[in-house]
Amino acid sequence: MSEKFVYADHAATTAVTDTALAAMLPHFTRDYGNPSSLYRFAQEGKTHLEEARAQVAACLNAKPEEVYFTSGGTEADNWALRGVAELMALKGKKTGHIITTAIEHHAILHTAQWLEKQGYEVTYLPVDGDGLVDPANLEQAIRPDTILISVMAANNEIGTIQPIAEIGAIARAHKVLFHTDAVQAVGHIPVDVEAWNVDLLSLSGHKFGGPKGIGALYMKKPLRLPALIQGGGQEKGRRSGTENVPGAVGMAAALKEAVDHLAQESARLAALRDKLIAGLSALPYTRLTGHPVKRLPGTASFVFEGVEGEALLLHLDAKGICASSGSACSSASLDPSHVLLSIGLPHAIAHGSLRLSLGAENTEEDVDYILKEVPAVVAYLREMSPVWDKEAQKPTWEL
Amino acid sequence: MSEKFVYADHAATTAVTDTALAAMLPHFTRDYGNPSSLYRFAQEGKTHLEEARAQVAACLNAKPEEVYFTSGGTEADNWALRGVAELMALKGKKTGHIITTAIEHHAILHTAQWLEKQGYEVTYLPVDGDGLVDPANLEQAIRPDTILISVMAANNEIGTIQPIAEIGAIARAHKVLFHTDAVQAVGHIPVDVEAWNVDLLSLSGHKFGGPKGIGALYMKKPLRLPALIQGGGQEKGRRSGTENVPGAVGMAAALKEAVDHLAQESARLAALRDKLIAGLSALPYTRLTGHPVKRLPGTASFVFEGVEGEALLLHLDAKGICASSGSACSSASLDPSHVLLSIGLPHAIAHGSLRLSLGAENTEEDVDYILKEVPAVVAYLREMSPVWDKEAQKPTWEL
Amino acid sequence: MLYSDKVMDHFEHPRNVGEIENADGVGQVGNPKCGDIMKMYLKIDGDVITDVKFKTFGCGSAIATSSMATEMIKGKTIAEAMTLTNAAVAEALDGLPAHKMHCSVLAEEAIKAALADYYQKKGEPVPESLKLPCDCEEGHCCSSCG
Amino acid sequence: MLYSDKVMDHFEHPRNVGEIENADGVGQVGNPKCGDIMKMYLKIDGDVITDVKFKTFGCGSAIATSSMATEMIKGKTIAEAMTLTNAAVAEALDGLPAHKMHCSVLAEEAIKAALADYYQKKGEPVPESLKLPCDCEEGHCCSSCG
Ligand SMILES: Cc1ncc(COP(=O)(O)O)c(C=O)c1O
Ligand SMILES: Cc1ncc(COP(=O)(O)O)c(C=O)c1O
Repeated sequence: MSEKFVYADHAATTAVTDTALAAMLPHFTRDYGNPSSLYRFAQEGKTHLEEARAQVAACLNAKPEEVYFTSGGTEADNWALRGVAELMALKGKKTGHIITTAIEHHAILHTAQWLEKQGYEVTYLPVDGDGLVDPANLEQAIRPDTILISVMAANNEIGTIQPIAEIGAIARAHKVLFHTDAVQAVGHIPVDVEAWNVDLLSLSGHKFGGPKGIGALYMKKPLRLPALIQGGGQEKGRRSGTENVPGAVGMAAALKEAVDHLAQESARLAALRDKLIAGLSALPYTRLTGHPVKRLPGTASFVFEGVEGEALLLHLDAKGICASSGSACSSASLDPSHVLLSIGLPHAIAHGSLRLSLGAENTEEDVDYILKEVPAVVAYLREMSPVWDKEAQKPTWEL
Repeated sequence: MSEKFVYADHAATTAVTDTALAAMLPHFTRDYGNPSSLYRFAQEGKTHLEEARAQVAACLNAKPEEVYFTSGGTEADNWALRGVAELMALKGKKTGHIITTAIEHHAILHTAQWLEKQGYEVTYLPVDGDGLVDPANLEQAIRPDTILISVMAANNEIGTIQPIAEIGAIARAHKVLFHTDAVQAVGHIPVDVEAWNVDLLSLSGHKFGGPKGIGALYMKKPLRLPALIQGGGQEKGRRSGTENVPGAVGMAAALKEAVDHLAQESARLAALRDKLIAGLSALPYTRLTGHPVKRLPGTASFVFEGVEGEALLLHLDAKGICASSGSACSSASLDPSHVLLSIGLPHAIAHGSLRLSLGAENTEEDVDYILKEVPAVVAYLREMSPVWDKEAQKPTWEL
Repeated sequence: MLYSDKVMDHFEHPRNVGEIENADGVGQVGNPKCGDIMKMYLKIDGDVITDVKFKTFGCGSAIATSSMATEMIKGKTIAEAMTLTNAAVAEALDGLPAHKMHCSVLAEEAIKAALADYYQKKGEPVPESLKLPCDCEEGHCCSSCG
Repeated sequence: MLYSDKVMDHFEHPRNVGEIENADGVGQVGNPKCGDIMKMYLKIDGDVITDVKFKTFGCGSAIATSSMATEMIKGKTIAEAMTLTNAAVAEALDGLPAHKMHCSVLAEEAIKAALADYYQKKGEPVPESLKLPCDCEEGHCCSSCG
C-alpha cells in the first residue's frame, strides 16, 4: 500500500475523537453500573446519561426530554416511520399516506416500502438536477390522509442540503407530522429543530466523531411514538434495553465538540471542498453531482464518464486514498445509485461516481494529493475502457 | 459512602473486561473504517467483525453465518418474536398462537402483549414454586396454529435454569419454531444451540463482560427472519445500520474469555453463591427464591418477610453493597415482580426481595461481608416495620 | 440520583421512629399488597401534638416522608397538622420522583387517620376533612397507597 | 478483504490490456447501463490464439477476470479456448465474491463473442456453443452482464 494515507470518506464514518473516547472510557470499566439500578454507583452512570441527553438536546435546540437514544441513525429512521404509522393506527387511522423523497437513505426507503406492503401509500418526491426537493411540489402532494412527511436534511451521496425550514413550515401549516433524517447534517451544519419546525429528527453518533452503535431520535413534545423496541421500559418506556451509557456519553461529547467548532471548521472544510470541486470538475466529461452551493461543507461528489466507480476506488485505495462511490452500504449492489439516477444521470454515467468527504484531520496537502491522483486514475481507466474514444478523448456513447 | 465496595449485581450488568476493552480500543480511533466500505483500511474492520461473529458462534456451537449482531438482548428478543410473526404472515398465516412463560423478561412479555393486540394468541405458561416450566404442560399447550415457543434459558430475577434441551426436543418433534432468551445464560452456563434444538437465541454483551449496546440473535440455518430494522442491508440484509465493530469485537472477546473459563469460574461462583444461600436462608421468615440447584452459578435470591426491597437496597448501598430487588429495569414500577408472583409468593412478601449476583471480581471476603450486613439491615427494617411483631419476632400477617 | 440528599438523610436517619404506648391517636394506612404501610402514633396535649412516632414498611421515600411528616407536625396544633398537605411534605424533602409522590400522600393520610382516631377515641365527631378519600380494596392498589 | 490477492494483482497489473489492430476476432459484451463492458481482441494463427487483448469498463473483478481470461487462452487452440468456463476463470483468481461471479461469466462470454466473430469474419458457421445465452435488453441487466 502507499505510504500516503488520506481518509476522505467521513460521510461513511469517522474516527472517535479523543474527547469522545475520553468521555467513554470510564464507563467501560469503572463507572459501568446499569442506569436503572438503584444504588449510587449506578445512579452516577444515570447522571452522565442524562447529561449526555441534555448535551445532545442543546446541540439541536431541543429539550433534553425530547431526545431518545437509539442504536444509530437506521434505528431512528425505522422508528420514526413505523412509529408514526403505529401511532396513527392506535388513533384509528389504519392506513394513510406518507410523503418522502426519491433520494432518501435506504433506512427510510426500505421502511417506506415495507409500510407500502402494510397498506400505506407513499409518494416519493422527485428532485431536480441538483438534488433539491421543490417545496411547492411537496405541498401539492399533501392529502387529507397524509400522516407523515419525511425529507432528509442533507444527502449522503451528493451532499445536497434541503430547504428543511421551508418544508417544516409547510408541514406545520398543514398539520402533518414532519421527520427529517439529519444523519449527515448533525454536527456538520447548524441544526435547529425549532427553526426547522420538525417533529422528529434522526441522528447517528459515528458520523460526527462519536462511536458506532449509538444514535438518537428527537421527538417534539408532546409527541410520543409507540416503542419499536419494547422491554424493561428504559427511555421513558419508548426504547427499552439497558442503556448504552458509554455510547451516549461519547456521542454527546463528540457532538458538543463538533457544534462548538462548527462555524470555523465548516468554513475550513468548505474551502478545501471547493478546491476539490474546482480541480476535479475541470476534468473533461466530468460533472459535479449535487448542488454547487447548498451542500455539506465536507462533501465533494462527481461522476466521470467512461470510468466505473469501484475500479476507481480500488486504484485510489492503492494510492492510500479512502473514498466511496454511491453509498457505502450498498457497495454489494449491482445497481447504480438511486440518488444519481434521481438527479437525472443516465445509468452508464451513474456507475462512474466518486464521493470525497473531508473531515477534521484533512489538510490542504491531502486535497492536493487527491487532485494529483484522481485525474491520473481517471485517465488510466479511460485508457483501458472500451467506451472511451482515445483519439477524440470523449466517450463513445451519445447520451 | 462506605469504604467497602461489593458489586453483587452482575445480572444487571458487568464491567467490560480488560481483554474486551483491549479488543475494542483500536476500533475507535485507529481501525475505524465502515465495514461496508471497499478500501483495505475498512476491510480490516470487516475482517475483525467477521472474526467476532465466528467467535460468538463458536461459543454457542453455531455457525458464523447464523449469528446476527443487534444492539442488545432486548432488540434480539423483539426481533425474534416480531420476526417470526412477520415471517409466518408472509407465508399466509396472518395470525397464530405463541407459547411463552409467565416469568419472561419484559423484552419478551411486552412484545408478546403487543402481538396479542395485533391479533395473535399467547399462552403464558405457569411455573412451579421453584420457577420451573413443566415440559409436559408446554407440550399440551401446542396447537396446530402455534407458530413459536419462547422460553428463557435462565431467569434474571431468581436464577432458575429451564430444561431447554427437553423443551427444544418437544418443539422440534412438533415442528414449532423455538426461541430462547439466553441473555442470563450465555457466558454463565454451557450453551449449545444444537443440543438445545433452538432455532433462535438472544444474548446481550454486557451480561458477561462485554460492552453495553451490543447483542446478537442466533438464527438456525436456513431460517431467515425478516428484518426488524431495515436500511443499508448490513448483516446480510437482516439488520441494517453501520456495524458496531468495537461493540461486536468487545462482546466476542468477553464471551470467549467467559466460555474458556466457564467450568472453573462457575464452580467458584456456585460455591460462593451456596454460602450466601446457606447464610441468608437461615434467617427467620426468609426464603430462597428460584430452584435450589438448577440455578445460575452466581445468583442468590431471597425474600424477607416484613421488609420492603427498595429500603433494603438503599441501606445495603450505604454499606457499599450493590444489589437489586426484582429486575433493575422495572425499578420505577410500583407492582411487585411478576416473576415472584408467578412462583406463588403473596404480594406482601414479593415486595421484600433481594437478588445478589456474583461475578469475576467477587471473593469469599465479599460474601462474608454480605452475610454480615444483610442480616443487620433486615433486622433494622423489621424493627421499624408496622407489619413485624417485635415480641414474637414474626410478621403480623397470616398468609 | 433517584432521591434528593434530604430524602436520603431522612431515610438513613429517620426521625421519630417507634411506637407511643397509650397513644392518643393511632392511624395506619396502606396495604402490604402494595408494598407500603405507614402507622402513626400521636400524643396530644390540649390541642397540641406533643409527640409523634411512626413505623413504616415501605420504600425509601415512604420512610423519608414518614420521618419528614412527623417532624412537620411535632409541636404543632391539631389545626395546623390538619392543613399539612402531601405537596408540603414532598417540598420539604426537596422533591420526590414522580412515581414516588404517592408516598407523600400516604404520609398525609396516615396523620389524618391518626387524628381521626384521636377524635373517635374522645367520642367526638370526626371532622369531614379527616375522612380518607379511598380505602384499599383487596386486589388492587389505589393511588394513595401504592 | 473483498478480493483475493490474485484478483487484486490482476486488477492492479492487468495483463493484455489494449487493442489489436486488424484483429481476427473482436467481441464485446455487457452494457453501459449495467456498469460492465468487456471487449476482447483475438489474433489467430491456424487454430492457435497467438495474441489476445482486452478493454474493460467495469469493476475490479471485471478487470481482473478479463486479464485472467486473456492469460488463460493466450497460446491455446480455439478448441481449448472454447472450453474455458467462467468457473475456471474465477478459480484461477482464487475465487470471487458471490455477487461478482457475473463478471467471470462476462469474461467467458467476451471470448466466445470474439471467437464467434472470428468464424463470421471467415464466413464459416458459428459453432452452437459460441452462441450467447442472453442478450442485454434495454432497461434491465441480465445475469450475465451486471
Ligand atoms: C442520510 C443517512 N441516513 C441514515 C444513515 C444510517 O445511519 P447508521 O448506519 O449509523 O445507522 C446514514 C449513514 O449510514 C445516512 O447517511
Ligand atoms: C433475561 C433477560 N432478557 C433480556 C434482557 C435485556 O437485555 P438488554 O437490556 O441488554 O437489552 C435482560 C437484561 O436486561 C435479561 O436479563
